[in-house]
Amino acid sequence: MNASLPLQAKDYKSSIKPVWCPGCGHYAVFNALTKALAHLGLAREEVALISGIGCSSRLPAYLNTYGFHGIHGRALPLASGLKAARPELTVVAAGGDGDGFSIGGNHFLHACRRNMDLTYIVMDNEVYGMTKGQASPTTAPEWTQSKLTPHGTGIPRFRPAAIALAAGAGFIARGFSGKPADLAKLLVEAIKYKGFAFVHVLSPCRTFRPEQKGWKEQVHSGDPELHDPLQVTNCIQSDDGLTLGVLYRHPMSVWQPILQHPGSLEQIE
Amino acid sequence: MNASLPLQAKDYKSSIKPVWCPGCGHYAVFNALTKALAHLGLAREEVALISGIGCSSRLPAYLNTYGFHGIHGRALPLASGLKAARPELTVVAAGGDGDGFSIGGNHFLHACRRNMDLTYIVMDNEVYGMTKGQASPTTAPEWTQSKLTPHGTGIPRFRPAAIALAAGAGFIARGFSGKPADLAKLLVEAIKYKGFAFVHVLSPCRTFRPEQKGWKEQVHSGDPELHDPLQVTNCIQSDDGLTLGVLYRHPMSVWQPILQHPGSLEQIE
Amino acid sequence: MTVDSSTETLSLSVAITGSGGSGAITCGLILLEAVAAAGLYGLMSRSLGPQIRGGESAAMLRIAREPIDCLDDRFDLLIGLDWLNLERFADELPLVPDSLIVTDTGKGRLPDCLLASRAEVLALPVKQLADEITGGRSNMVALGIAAFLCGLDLNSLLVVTRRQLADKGEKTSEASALCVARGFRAVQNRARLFRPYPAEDKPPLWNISGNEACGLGGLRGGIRFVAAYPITPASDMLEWLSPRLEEVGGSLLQAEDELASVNMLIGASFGGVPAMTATSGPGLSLMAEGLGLAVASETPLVVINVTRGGPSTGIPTKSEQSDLNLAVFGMHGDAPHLVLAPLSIRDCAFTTEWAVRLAEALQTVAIVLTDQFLGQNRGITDPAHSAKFELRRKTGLQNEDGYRRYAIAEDGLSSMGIPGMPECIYTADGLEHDEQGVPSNLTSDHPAQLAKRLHKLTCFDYGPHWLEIQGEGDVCLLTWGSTAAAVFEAARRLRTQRIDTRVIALRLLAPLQREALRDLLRPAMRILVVELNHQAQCFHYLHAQQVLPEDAGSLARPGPIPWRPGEIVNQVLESQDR
Amino acid sequence: MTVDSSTETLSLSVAITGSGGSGAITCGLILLEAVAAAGLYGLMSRSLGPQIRGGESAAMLRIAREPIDCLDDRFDLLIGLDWLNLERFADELPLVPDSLIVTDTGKGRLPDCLLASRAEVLALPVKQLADEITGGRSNMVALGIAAFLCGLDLNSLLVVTRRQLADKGEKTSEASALCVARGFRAVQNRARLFRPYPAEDKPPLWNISGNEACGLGGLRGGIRFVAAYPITPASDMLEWLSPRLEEVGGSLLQAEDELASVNMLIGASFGGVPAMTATSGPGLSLMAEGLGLAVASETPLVVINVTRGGPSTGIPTKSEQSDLNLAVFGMHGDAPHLVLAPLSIRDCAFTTEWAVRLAEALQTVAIVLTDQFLGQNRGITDPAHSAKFELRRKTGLQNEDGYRRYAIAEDGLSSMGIPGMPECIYTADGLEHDEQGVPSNLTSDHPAQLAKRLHKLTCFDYGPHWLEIQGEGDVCLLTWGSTAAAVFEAARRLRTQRIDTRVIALRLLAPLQREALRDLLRPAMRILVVELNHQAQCFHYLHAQQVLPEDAGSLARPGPIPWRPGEIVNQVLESQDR
Ligand SMILES: Cc1ncc(C[n+]2csc(CCOP(=O)(O)OP(=O)(O)O)c2C)c(N)n1
Ligand SMILES: Cc1ncc(C[n+]2csc(CCOP(=O)(O)OP(=O)(O)O)c2C)c(N)n1
Ligand code: SF4
Ligand code: SF4
Ligand SMILES: [Mg+2]
Ligand SMILES: [Mg+2]
Repeated sequence: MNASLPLQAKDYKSSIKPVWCPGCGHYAVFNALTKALAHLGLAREEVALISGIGCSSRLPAYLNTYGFHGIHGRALPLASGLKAARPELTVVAAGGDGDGFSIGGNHFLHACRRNMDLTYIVMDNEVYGMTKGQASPTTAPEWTQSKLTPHGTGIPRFRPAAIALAAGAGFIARGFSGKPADLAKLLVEAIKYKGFAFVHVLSPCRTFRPEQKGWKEQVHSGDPELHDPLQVTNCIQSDDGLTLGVLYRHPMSVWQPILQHPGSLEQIE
Repeated sequence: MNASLPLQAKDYKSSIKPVWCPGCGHYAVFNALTKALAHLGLAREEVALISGIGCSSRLPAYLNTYGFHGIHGRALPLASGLKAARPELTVVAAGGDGDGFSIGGNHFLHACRRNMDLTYIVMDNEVYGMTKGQASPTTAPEWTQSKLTPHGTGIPRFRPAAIALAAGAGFIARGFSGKPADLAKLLVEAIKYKGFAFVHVLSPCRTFRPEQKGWKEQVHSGDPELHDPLQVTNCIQSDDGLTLGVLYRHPMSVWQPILQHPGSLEQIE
Repeated sequence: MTVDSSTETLSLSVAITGSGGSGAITCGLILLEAVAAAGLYGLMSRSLGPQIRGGESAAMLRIAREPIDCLDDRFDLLIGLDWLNLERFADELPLVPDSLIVTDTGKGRLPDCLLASRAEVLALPVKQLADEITGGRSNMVALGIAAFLCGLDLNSLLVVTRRQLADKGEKTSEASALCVARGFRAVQNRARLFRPYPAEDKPPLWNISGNEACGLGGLRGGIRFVAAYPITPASDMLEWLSPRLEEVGGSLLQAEDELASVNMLIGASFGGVPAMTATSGPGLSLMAEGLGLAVASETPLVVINVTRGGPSTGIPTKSEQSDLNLAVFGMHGDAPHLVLAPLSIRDCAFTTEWAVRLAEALQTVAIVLTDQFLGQNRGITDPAHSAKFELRRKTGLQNEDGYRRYAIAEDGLSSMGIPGMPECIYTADGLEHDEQGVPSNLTSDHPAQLAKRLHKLTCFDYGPHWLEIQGEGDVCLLTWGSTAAAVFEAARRLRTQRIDTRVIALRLLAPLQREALRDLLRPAMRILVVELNHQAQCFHYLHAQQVLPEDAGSLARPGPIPWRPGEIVNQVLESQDR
Repeated sequence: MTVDSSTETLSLSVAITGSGGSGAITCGLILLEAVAAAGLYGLMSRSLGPQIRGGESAAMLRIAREPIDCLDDRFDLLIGLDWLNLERFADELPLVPDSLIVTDTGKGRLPDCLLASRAEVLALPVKQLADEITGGRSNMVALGIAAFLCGLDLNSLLVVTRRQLADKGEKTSEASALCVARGFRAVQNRARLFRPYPAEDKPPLWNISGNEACGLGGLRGGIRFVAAYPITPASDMLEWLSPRLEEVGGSLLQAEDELASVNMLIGASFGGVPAMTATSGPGLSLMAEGLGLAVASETPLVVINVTRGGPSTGIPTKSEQSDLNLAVFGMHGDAPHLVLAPLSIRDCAFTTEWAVRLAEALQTVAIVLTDQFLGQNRGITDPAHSAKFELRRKTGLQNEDGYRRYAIAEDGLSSMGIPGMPECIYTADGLEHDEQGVPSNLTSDHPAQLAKRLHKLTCFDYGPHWLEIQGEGDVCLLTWGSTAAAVFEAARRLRTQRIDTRVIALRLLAPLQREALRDLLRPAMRILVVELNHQAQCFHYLHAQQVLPEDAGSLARPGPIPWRPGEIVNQVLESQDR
């Protein structure tokens, strides 16, 4: 491959065959991401895709960029460490709703606050796919299909956008794997945004939540992009969770370590 | 002591001398809590005070009720396990801003969502007192007195009330150790509330944040108690963090495990 | 082809494989149930491809007239519903020239790796037979074929098939029954590979997985609270427990992570309710700090660790015994506690029940090390009855001179106050404390409390359950946990080869019964420690405790495939030659 | 009273105590600096009451003409600014009839526990002397008294006092100087307890804590990224590092917890930047899962564990060596990695520098076990220069046939791709993988990768640094980490009693240099393993690795007080008698 030719979406794909079930929403997220990277014309070696554990978190190996398939719930700290050490790289973290909002909830909070220049994609299927169908924080309280919670969880859903906003994220968007072209555009915006960009993607689990094929009819676009946190708060607060598009974008000061021109060690000793 | 006489605040105090510095705000929280317990007339053996690690988390041993001084950041799960197993007890979790919002952030999120009938008191001094003065999530970004972050953290503060609301808490109040009588009242309300009641207490650290004595002049009361999440959201979003009182109270369905009348084990085998 | 030539255990091993959607596992599960109905013992293991769902799969069964707890070294019968991606399983499906391969005439050529075995091949029009029945499926025809060759009875097989498929609707179950009968008859002209004796008059056998047995043992031990976070291969234990806990008046809480779940257990147990969780390596790692708190505060709890291939995420769907180090040593500070390991699927119930009782009585943490092999495989076993231990937690005010939660007693056991008891109010603490529980860093309290927490475990009389022991001989095979079954069987085979072999299988790993074990090992000529991990963790642990002689040998290898009895026999024979 | 009768190390031990706000610690710190200025070696330890701030405190110093790294068994001089709550420290301040106690005539009667020692008592009007000077404070008078008795020179003491108090403003520093002079003169008529030789012509000594030395070693090793969560007694290392990292172009990130910090290190190191953190037991427990990921993905990183009393929250402000088990065994699965321990405050710099280089070169985790004693005490030591190791991480495309991140090489070391390098793009994984890094559960890949990760550590040539060894003899004291200093000194004392003693102090604990260590131990008659924990963790670990003979003995006891040399001498003598 001649590195000087612009790369196409397929050039960002590795030769490894995804383990995903046929019809899984994660395929479309994968495709949209490769399109976004191609659109941005990023060199593959300058991109790193960091994930946790879950079906969704299998993503990095399928990309032909640098990647780290870490441990459950810790994609964001791993990505943050990489970005702090190598600010010039494009660092994208990705994972599922269980990975990001259950075990990884604390890092989500603090990554939103810290506002490093990262993109975080959560492929939300409202279930733990990898471990065969338990309720996640975004699962509706009355969903009774998991044997672990046969009466439903009885716990109101976790609202990712509302939390991201309250925690201080400056870019919040929602995409849907059933609308891959729009999703690719959102991802382009997110990666371009200077700061922590959170992209919440509705990505159905064909196997454990077959009813999610209904999402196709339910998703809708929201108000024109809002910039005022107060307005957005109202909007997100009353949101049904199926509104697509950029929900919030606000320029914010980006945290990065103060990297000085290195002095000599001797002066310290 | 005759158990049939009503207990007074002092009866809830153990004989152990607090390790706190003279002038520490946590003394007043301790006193207010004993007053609240006395006011509620709770039997000491029916109350359990659960904490993590930090100056604030030393509280349980000073009370003459059951208590558990657990590990850093895990007061809420420990309290939740106790409450799930023993729903008839009055379970109060308490700790500091580091304990609750930094290492314990994930449990805070999920305890708000889960909405068990617990009270959670965070004594916020915007610093890690116990480990000698590092920045906590609620520390202002420009505070430069910690050698660990000599330029300040550069990270916007964590907003406990906004997060609690977004996460789904039904009772949110803010108290100040400088107004112990009001605080005792808030604690009574919180304990009486059926569900997860979060009480954010401004509790100055005399040693590492001497400037917090200024809080006395800065705190103020807010709008009359609001019940509509949207209104409250606006209010909390624009709040300066020094508004005292019950910020939000909303009746919500309380999560508790479905405890059946026990059947016999044989029928399972 | 002869019946049961390979072992003195009269057993037959059958594998059914197929690609995604072929139904090989369903076929295996019904066959296993039919085995049980025939009064035979059995074991079924399954192997899956990397796909999350619907990938190729293999059902691996072994049936026998005597109880069996491990797979054999070879398969006598392999039925392929198709041969796509069979290489994935080839290592797990050893064949010999004596074996029989059944292939579908419509599904093309056998893969070379199978042909290489020189096993006999029987081609049958499996799919064609199924297609002749409306709603018919190949896997049910295969079930009939397998059942005949296994010597099962058609009528009883049909009953089982209908029962197992009842919830799919009558149409499906009837079509299946027709297919089963057709498959059965398609091979009726052949010699059976196995001939069950007429079922004796014995209580019906159980069809149970180790995960279910652990759950049952937990309930019997008195567990009434579970908090957990899903993880392979432990989740199905939790799913089994959830409704059943409810039935006995307990509850299960799905936690946000393992840090939460272990601390929830501490809370519930502090509240007087026996508490347990199930997890696997990554979860156990996350629980380390919480477990240390339970040890220091003397709050009982039980963790079932269903070990998978490690380190890190490792191989989540495969078995290994590589979490022993973590289970024994994985807390900071000196934090003595209990570590146990069940020795078979059936023993999961006993060992867990015992673990719960010990944890309660000794006010400490018990970690039970099972693994994917024990946990997810199903066995047809003798019923596993409750051991009904008398062990209980000591609570309430016990002495006259006031309540001291951490009083130094001769047996190290002080009495726990339980919220609600007015006379023994205390604050539990992970800080070092004095007898009252008040934080202390005095030179005297720390050593005294450390000694208390160790002593209560070491001076306790564990009775005879800490090990299983079989045989006498110059060779002593020492093992633990899930490898025990293969070792027991290897020893039986060695004895038929006139090599007197003793087997010691440890159920209680910590505290190690040092003196007793040393005494047992003294006469042995050649000791080999058999386990399924890379760094010989148990072997080194036994050395750490100074129970092994200098020349003891180690038979350790990692997963993903469990030890097979013949492999152990070979290693023993080789080591004899040296 | 004689000078230096107790040991052949010509040293003097001084304690200054007082209640909250008395300034005992400031007094000690200035005295220590004055000791350095006089060209003497020194050590200062501090002990605090349970209060968060402002409680009673004790500064415990030892000064000597030769390098010293541990406290003595007794104090020669105890100065009490007052005697409130002295019982809290009584255990830590052993006195003998030879000792001298200085008490303030205005502060009442000596506590009985001190009188019991039958030490000489010198009553002086300390506070009165201080009050005569505007802004004068008792602790500065005490400083003068101590300095005279320690044989220091007044002028140089005044220079040091003024310099140390410069930031308090001129008034305070002048008042203090006046007090110091007054105290000095108040005892001038007495015999000095210690007489320094005239300072030789040697480079100025360093006044450094172990935590600072670890930080320095880290920077020298090449650490340019630190992520951490504060914890006692490690926080001050992080606070030392933060501004200095910046100066050398690196950065420090305060994480939300230890789960985050360890994963941040992995991210930075994956990015090619050497990364380190510091923590203590509870934090190390929380890092277990992340460390396993680093081992499995072969991503180098270093954790400095400043051990405190355990288990659980334990005794955060006191020292212990009880995290060895966790450090060596605390990950699930087979997860080999490096464990090191510095042998003195000064050695913290060397050991950490080495640890960083080894972790980088071997692409693994290095855990450095220091403790509260090494970390928070200050030593006056010879300068600790950089060892300037050549060891580097192997990166980039190394062979022609394409990039394989986890290629099986003879030395187990494959080359790391670093983001930005176009020719070696890969995905790091904690799932078991093949040579390319692709997840695999094949029977072949798992054992191969496990062997690779172990082999790279065991076949590496660590050179001579893995231990320090001194002396020859029938008695061999084997030790590790911070206890080494007391053992070295005990051995010197034993030799003066004609007991030939060899000391082996291990700096590299894992992988243990088994063969070399066995060879060294073969001739020893009587081996004793000395360490500061309850369960004799190192002793058992050495047995696990089969390096100890059956009859080796263990000298293990828990904190909170470190081993003292005389205590070891006594134990050795006792064990001889048996
Ligand atoms: C510490 C730890 N706990 C639990 C697990 C088991 N586990 C693996 S993936 C997963 C949840 C996956 O759900 P999600 O993140 O929503 O991803 P999905 O599979 O739905 O795409 C869990 C619980 C684990 N690997 N590590
Ligand atoms: C796992 C773990 N990490 C770190 C620590 C050290 N630590 C003890 S208390 C504390 C922070 C206390 O701050 P906060 O909760 O705000 O309480 P405060 O002392 O200010 O009242 C920390 C970091 C610990 N004990 N355990
Ligand atoms: S289980 Fe669900 S989330 Fe996982 S690969 Fe299958 S469809 Fe996708
Ligand atoms: S350090 Fe601060 S928070 Fe801690 S006891 Fe002192 S004043 Fe209170
Ligand atoms: Mg999901
Ligand atoms: Mg605080």
